[in-house]
Amino acid sequence: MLFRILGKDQFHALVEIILKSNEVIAPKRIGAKANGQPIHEFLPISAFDEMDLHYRSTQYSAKTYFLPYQETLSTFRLHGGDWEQEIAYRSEPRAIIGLRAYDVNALVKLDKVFARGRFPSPYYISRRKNTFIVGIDHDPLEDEFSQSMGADIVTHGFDLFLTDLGDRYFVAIASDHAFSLLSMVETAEVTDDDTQTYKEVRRRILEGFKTQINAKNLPNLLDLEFTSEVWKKWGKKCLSCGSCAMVCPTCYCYGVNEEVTMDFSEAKRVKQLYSCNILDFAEVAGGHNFRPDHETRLKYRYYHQHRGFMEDYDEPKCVGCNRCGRVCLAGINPPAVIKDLYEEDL
Amino acid sequence: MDHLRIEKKLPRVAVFDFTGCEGCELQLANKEETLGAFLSAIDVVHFREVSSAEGDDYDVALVDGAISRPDEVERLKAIRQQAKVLVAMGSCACFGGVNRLKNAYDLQEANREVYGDCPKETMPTQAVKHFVAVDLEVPGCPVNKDEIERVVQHLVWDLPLCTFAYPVCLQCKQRFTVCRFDMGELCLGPITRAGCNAPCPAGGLGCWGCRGPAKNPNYQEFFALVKEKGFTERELHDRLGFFGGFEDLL
Amino acid sequence: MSISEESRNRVNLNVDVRHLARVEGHGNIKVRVVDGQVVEARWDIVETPRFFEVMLKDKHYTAAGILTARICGICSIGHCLASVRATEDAFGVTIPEAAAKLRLLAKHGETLQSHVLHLFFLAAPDFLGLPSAIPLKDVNPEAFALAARLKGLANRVCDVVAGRTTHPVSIQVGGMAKMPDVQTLLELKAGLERGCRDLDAAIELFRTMEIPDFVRETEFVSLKGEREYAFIGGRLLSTDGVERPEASYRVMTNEYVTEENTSKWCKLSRESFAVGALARINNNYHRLHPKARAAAVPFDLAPINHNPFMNNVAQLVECVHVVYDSLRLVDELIGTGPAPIMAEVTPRAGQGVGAVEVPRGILYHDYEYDDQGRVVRANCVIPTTQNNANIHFDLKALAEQFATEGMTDEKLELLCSMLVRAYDPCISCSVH
Amino acid sequence: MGTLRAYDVRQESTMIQPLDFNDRLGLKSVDGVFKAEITNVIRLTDWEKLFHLRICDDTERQRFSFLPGQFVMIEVPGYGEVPISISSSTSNKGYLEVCIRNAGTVTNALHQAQRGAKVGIRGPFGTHFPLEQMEGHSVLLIAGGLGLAPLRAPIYYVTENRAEFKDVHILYGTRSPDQLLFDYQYESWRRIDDVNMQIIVEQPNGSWDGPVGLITELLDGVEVDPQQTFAIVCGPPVMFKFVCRRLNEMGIPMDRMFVSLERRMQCGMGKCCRCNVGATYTCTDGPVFDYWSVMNLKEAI
Ligand SMILES: Cc1cc2nc3c(=O)[nH]c(=O)nc-3n(C[C@H](O)[C@H](O)[C@H](O)COP(=O)(O)OP(=O)(O)OC[C@H]3O[C@@H](n4cnc5c(N)ncnc54)[C@H](O)[C@@H]3O)c2cc1C
Ligand code: SF4
Ligand code: SF4
Ligand code: SF4
Repeated sequence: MLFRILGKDQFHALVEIILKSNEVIAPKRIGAKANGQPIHEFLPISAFDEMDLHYRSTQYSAKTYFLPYQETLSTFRLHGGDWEQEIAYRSEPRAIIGLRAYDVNALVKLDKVFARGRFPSPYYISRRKNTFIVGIDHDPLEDEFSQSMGADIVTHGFDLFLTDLGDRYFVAIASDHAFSLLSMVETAEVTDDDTQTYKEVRRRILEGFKTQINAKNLPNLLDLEFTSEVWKKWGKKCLSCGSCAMVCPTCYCYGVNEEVTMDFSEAKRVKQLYSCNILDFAEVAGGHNFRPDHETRLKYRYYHQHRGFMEDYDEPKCVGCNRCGRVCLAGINPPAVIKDLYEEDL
Repeated sequence: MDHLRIEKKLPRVAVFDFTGCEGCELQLANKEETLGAFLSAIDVVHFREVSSAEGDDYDVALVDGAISRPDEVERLKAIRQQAKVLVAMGSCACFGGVNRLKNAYDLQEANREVYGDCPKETMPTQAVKHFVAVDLEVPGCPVNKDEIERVVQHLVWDLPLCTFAYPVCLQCKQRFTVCRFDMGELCLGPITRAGCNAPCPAGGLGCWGCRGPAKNPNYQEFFALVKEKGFTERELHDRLGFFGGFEDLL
Repeated sequence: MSISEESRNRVNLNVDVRHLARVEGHGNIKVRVVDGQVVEARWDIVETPRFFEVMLKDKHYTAAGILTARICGICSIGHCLASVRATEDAFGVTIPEAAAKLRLLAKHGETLQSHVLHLFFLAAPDFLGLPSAIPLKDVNPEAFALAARLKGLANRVCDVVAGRTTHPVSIQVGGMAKMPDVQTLLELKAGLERGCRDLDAAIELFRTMEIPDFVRETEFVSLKGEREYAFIGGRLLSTDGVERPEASYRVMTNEYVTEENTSKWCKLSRESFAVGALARINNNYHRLHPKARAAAVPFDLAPINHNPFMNNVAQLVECVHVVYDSLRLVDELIGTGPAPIMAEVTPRAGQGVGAVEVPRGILYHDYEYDDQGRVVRANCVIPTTQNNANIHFDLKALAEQFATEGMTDEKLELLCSMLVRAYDPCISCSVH
Repeated sequence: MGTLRAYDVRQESTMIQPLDFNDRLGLKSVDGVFKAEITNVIRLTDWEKLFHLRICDDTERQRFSFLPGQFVMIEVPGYGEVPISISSSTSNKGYLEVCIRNAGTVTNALHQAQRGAKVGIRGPFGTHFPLEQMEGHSVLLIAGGLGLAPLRAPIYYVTENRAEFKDVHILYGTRSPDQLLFDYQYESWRRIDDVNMQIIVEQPNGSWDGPVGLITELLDGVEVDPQQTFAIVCGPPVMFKFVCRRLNEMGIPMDRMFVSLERRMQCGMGKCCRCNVGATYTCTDGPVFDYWSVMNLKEAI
């Protein structure tokens, strides 16, 4: 990895360059909650100033730019007694600026599912390869537990990664694309002084994590506690609304529906992101439901996050952003659920 | 469905309105992009609001509005006799809708208040299913035209009809809406059946539950969290009672 | 006895329409001509009564607009606007300027969608000799597409501004809950520009329609346009010279109950008066957008016009007005940038009135609140209620004029139906 | 120009092959379907029909191959896509057979479809029954109800390679005689292929004179050397649970019994997670599992 120092004015210039002919997605303030907290989301920006890199968190993750909630997988043109299938992938370039380490890591995890393996998804790959990613370091949030999930440090999956050193950024360059882009603005070599400051900032960040969960033995624990009362306790609260999976940067399960135009000229296969907490997630024809109750479905979400994915990829699927914990009206959040599992006797 | 060699049918559809605002019928004339195709896919034999043609040989009856006068009961029963499939369209037909709110008041007094010495015939407002068997319920105030299209396709060609096994929250999230609870407002989204595509929260109004209960809703937790967030019994009660879908809870 | 009188004496006609089609709600027409004499000519509303004024009692102010929108599916935005305006009046709330613009824009959207629906789908079939507009898609696909496009545009305006076309969600006490973003407004603008061109085509299309030659002098009531063509709030005006503030709406309406009707009747200076597009134009012709006034010329529509069938033309002219005025509003909203759209609302005991020009005429909501912000008493006066008596007396005059030799039951039925439809009555609304 | 170059996936068009699931390289249009014509529809019972499908395109047809136990996603444009086991012989390259129960929307549409109708197929997907591994052994092929449909592919394999197997038993049970599938084939399996074919029903009707009871009862009459026997069990979960338990008692090791699991599936590619049980995707890690794995799968049955 190459490192450079980028002045803040030069960063501004860089963003303007990208903006000139690409769609740019960045954290944008869209209002405030009733309690005064600002609300930020990853949204298209048209000017540098619309971006607010000092955002706390976004309710929605940036996964939507890779796995949209609704996506047409293919179109069938129906005519006479026959049909033709059409498949299209998105290919317009796009840049996302301001992703946090855990969000970049979330993409790395999605890559494993959608860009590798036996059936790589061309829909995902076309988006991923056409997206330029600028990550940025941040001071951990109160309730974030990304460190426990090993997602607070990012080594790949981005093009540029910034660390704020006050008046300048320390930049990690991870692609040739990013390298040539950076050559459009002025950058400086990293000096000893810069390295020193960088290390201090990084230390401050690393030591700043307030929420930790014990993830070490989690896969094993989940197996042991399969019938634990903990699932009853939290399952009873779950509204089966699916909000957690919608905001999660790594939840990717989906359903497919077919839609036909009223004149029968066209049928579409539409993919819709779904959630394993939803009632009919595991229902099959004839009405048998493998997971009829809240409790079992909630358990399986945790099971997939912290054990299932582990078996497949040697790492948990969760990156510890706690978006799901924040969005859940019932207050179900991983740190609390996992803590309960450790302390089983309720 | 030519490609399946399945013969295409042109169903005879009739639309009937009872006590209500006719907003649901208006939706039938909406969704302009597909209006022509929609009308070509069916044979409208009776639809008083838009057509003076009157036929009584229909297969599918779309009924909107609630029932609130004895003559309506008679009319409804006749329709049921004729129709192979009777669809209750909209919250009024499905649950009685807002018109049901009058049932909380003394009808004689209400009559006196509005009509003075010339009282009009009326009776407690009820849902369609209260009087005749309903084959399919499409709730919503008003109904969603997309869903009506799906219903017609389902009835005619057996195309899949999504039954929405999730509450409004999911569709709300899929539109990137900020949760109304975060804005300090009450919202019935978590217990209300999805399918409307959550226009209310997106437009800045917590859900009022016009589509009635979601499948297997978690009332207990929902009521607990509403209370915890500082909303009063009365506020919750006002909402649950508004469109009639949650009547069983009250 | 002259020959013509003699032949007239042989005219016997019978019109009995139960549940008139292509109007919103249930109404009956009955006309009987015996030996040339009109012995009966009635317009009766038999819609089931719903008692909204009673239902409103005890409701929280936040629910009033949501509830009253359900009085009518076609003018739900108008009802919601009148409702929040009455509440704001009662609480002494002044809404931010941007919110007022958004509200007017939503109102325009509704006016356009309702008028287009009426003109193309409810009224036009009579002029084309079709039972409904459904065959129009095959007979005249361009006209059908044109209507669908204009209606789509109108719905888009409502969706974007009010959150939904039927039963708005963003119109709330204190202002508006949401401001469309610039991108959306720009798209809307493009749509409106296209709409202007579509309206030119619509005018061409309706030029061919033959308006029955019928005149009955009457009084017309509407909001008074002070600076602009008035839609939301302001003073009340009649062509007979009555002028009152919004709060004195009762003086302008004088509602009374009749034996046969579930809808009430109204009167002012005469036995009946009319509200609606024609009334508005008769009162505020000079405040119309210049393009709208130009559109009125080929139809010879100028104040004061006493032919009720001309209400169709008045609606078309208003379509032109609202589309051009929407363009202005959209431009201004784009120019304003982020601005407050919601005022602070503190409920207090009091009474308030909101008057709004909905597609079919002037609408009043009047609420009395307790200090908790719950409704104590409510009264709503609906345009069709105000038109009922006028329709009734028009029918009589119409029958008298057309009960001549050669007239058949069918022809008279069509004329009577067309007359009633010209008012675009909103029956379920009137029996709220 | 300092802007991002558009990364055009079309540059990789050479990699986006027309669908080819047997070539596991590069970017694939994984949602592309083979268009197939329904060449014949055979009514088996009131609920099940057998469909003969022929892939329309010659090269696609030649490239299509599968292993016994694998399934395809059948796309009915307008209606949806469903996972269906292939019920024909792996050696028949010309067409494939699927036996479909009218269970819901998509399957109902298929039941309405006439000869000449065009559907799409994606696949084949999933694991298969390891028949090569079974060669040289006796095999027990056990099916309950619709389970005979997926079992037909292994039956064809065994009968077509009859010499490679020792004793072959087909045990089949249904609720009632009118639910028996492929009754026209029993005789040929028995007489031509030297298979011990036994049938049992739970609720006999007037004309039934065969054995009555649960499928496990048929096992009482079967003599096998448990160390030299493999078993394939297809049917509803309750059925294979009891059968496998019984086989285990007979001494057949759990990793020599194979079952096929059913879950809701929307992609067939281990993406939609609908069939996910913890870490296991029924579509890619299954549908064929040995019984040991099933026992270890939480919630498998
Ligand atoms: C590996 C596998 C092999 C199968 N082989 C056969 C076969 O050979 N013959 C046969 O008749 N059936 C088979 N099934 C079951 C068949 O897939 C379902 O009956 C079918 O999906 C029902 O779809 P539907 O649209 O008709 O029903 P609906 O109830 O309308 O189903 C709606 C959707 O739910 C999903 N779904 C419902 N039930 C199932 C199910 N049991 N399995 C997977 N998804 C389901 C589908 O995605 C379907 O589109 C198999 C299932 C699996 C998983
Ligand atoms: S855990 Fe919370 S957010 Fe997730 S489905 Fe349950 S209630 Fe909804
Ligand atoms: S904390 Fe929740 S939202 Fe964040 S990655 Fe983990 S499971 Fe997903
Ligand atoms: S959000 Fe709620 S109130 Fe609004 S349409 Fe949907 S179900 Fe009805």
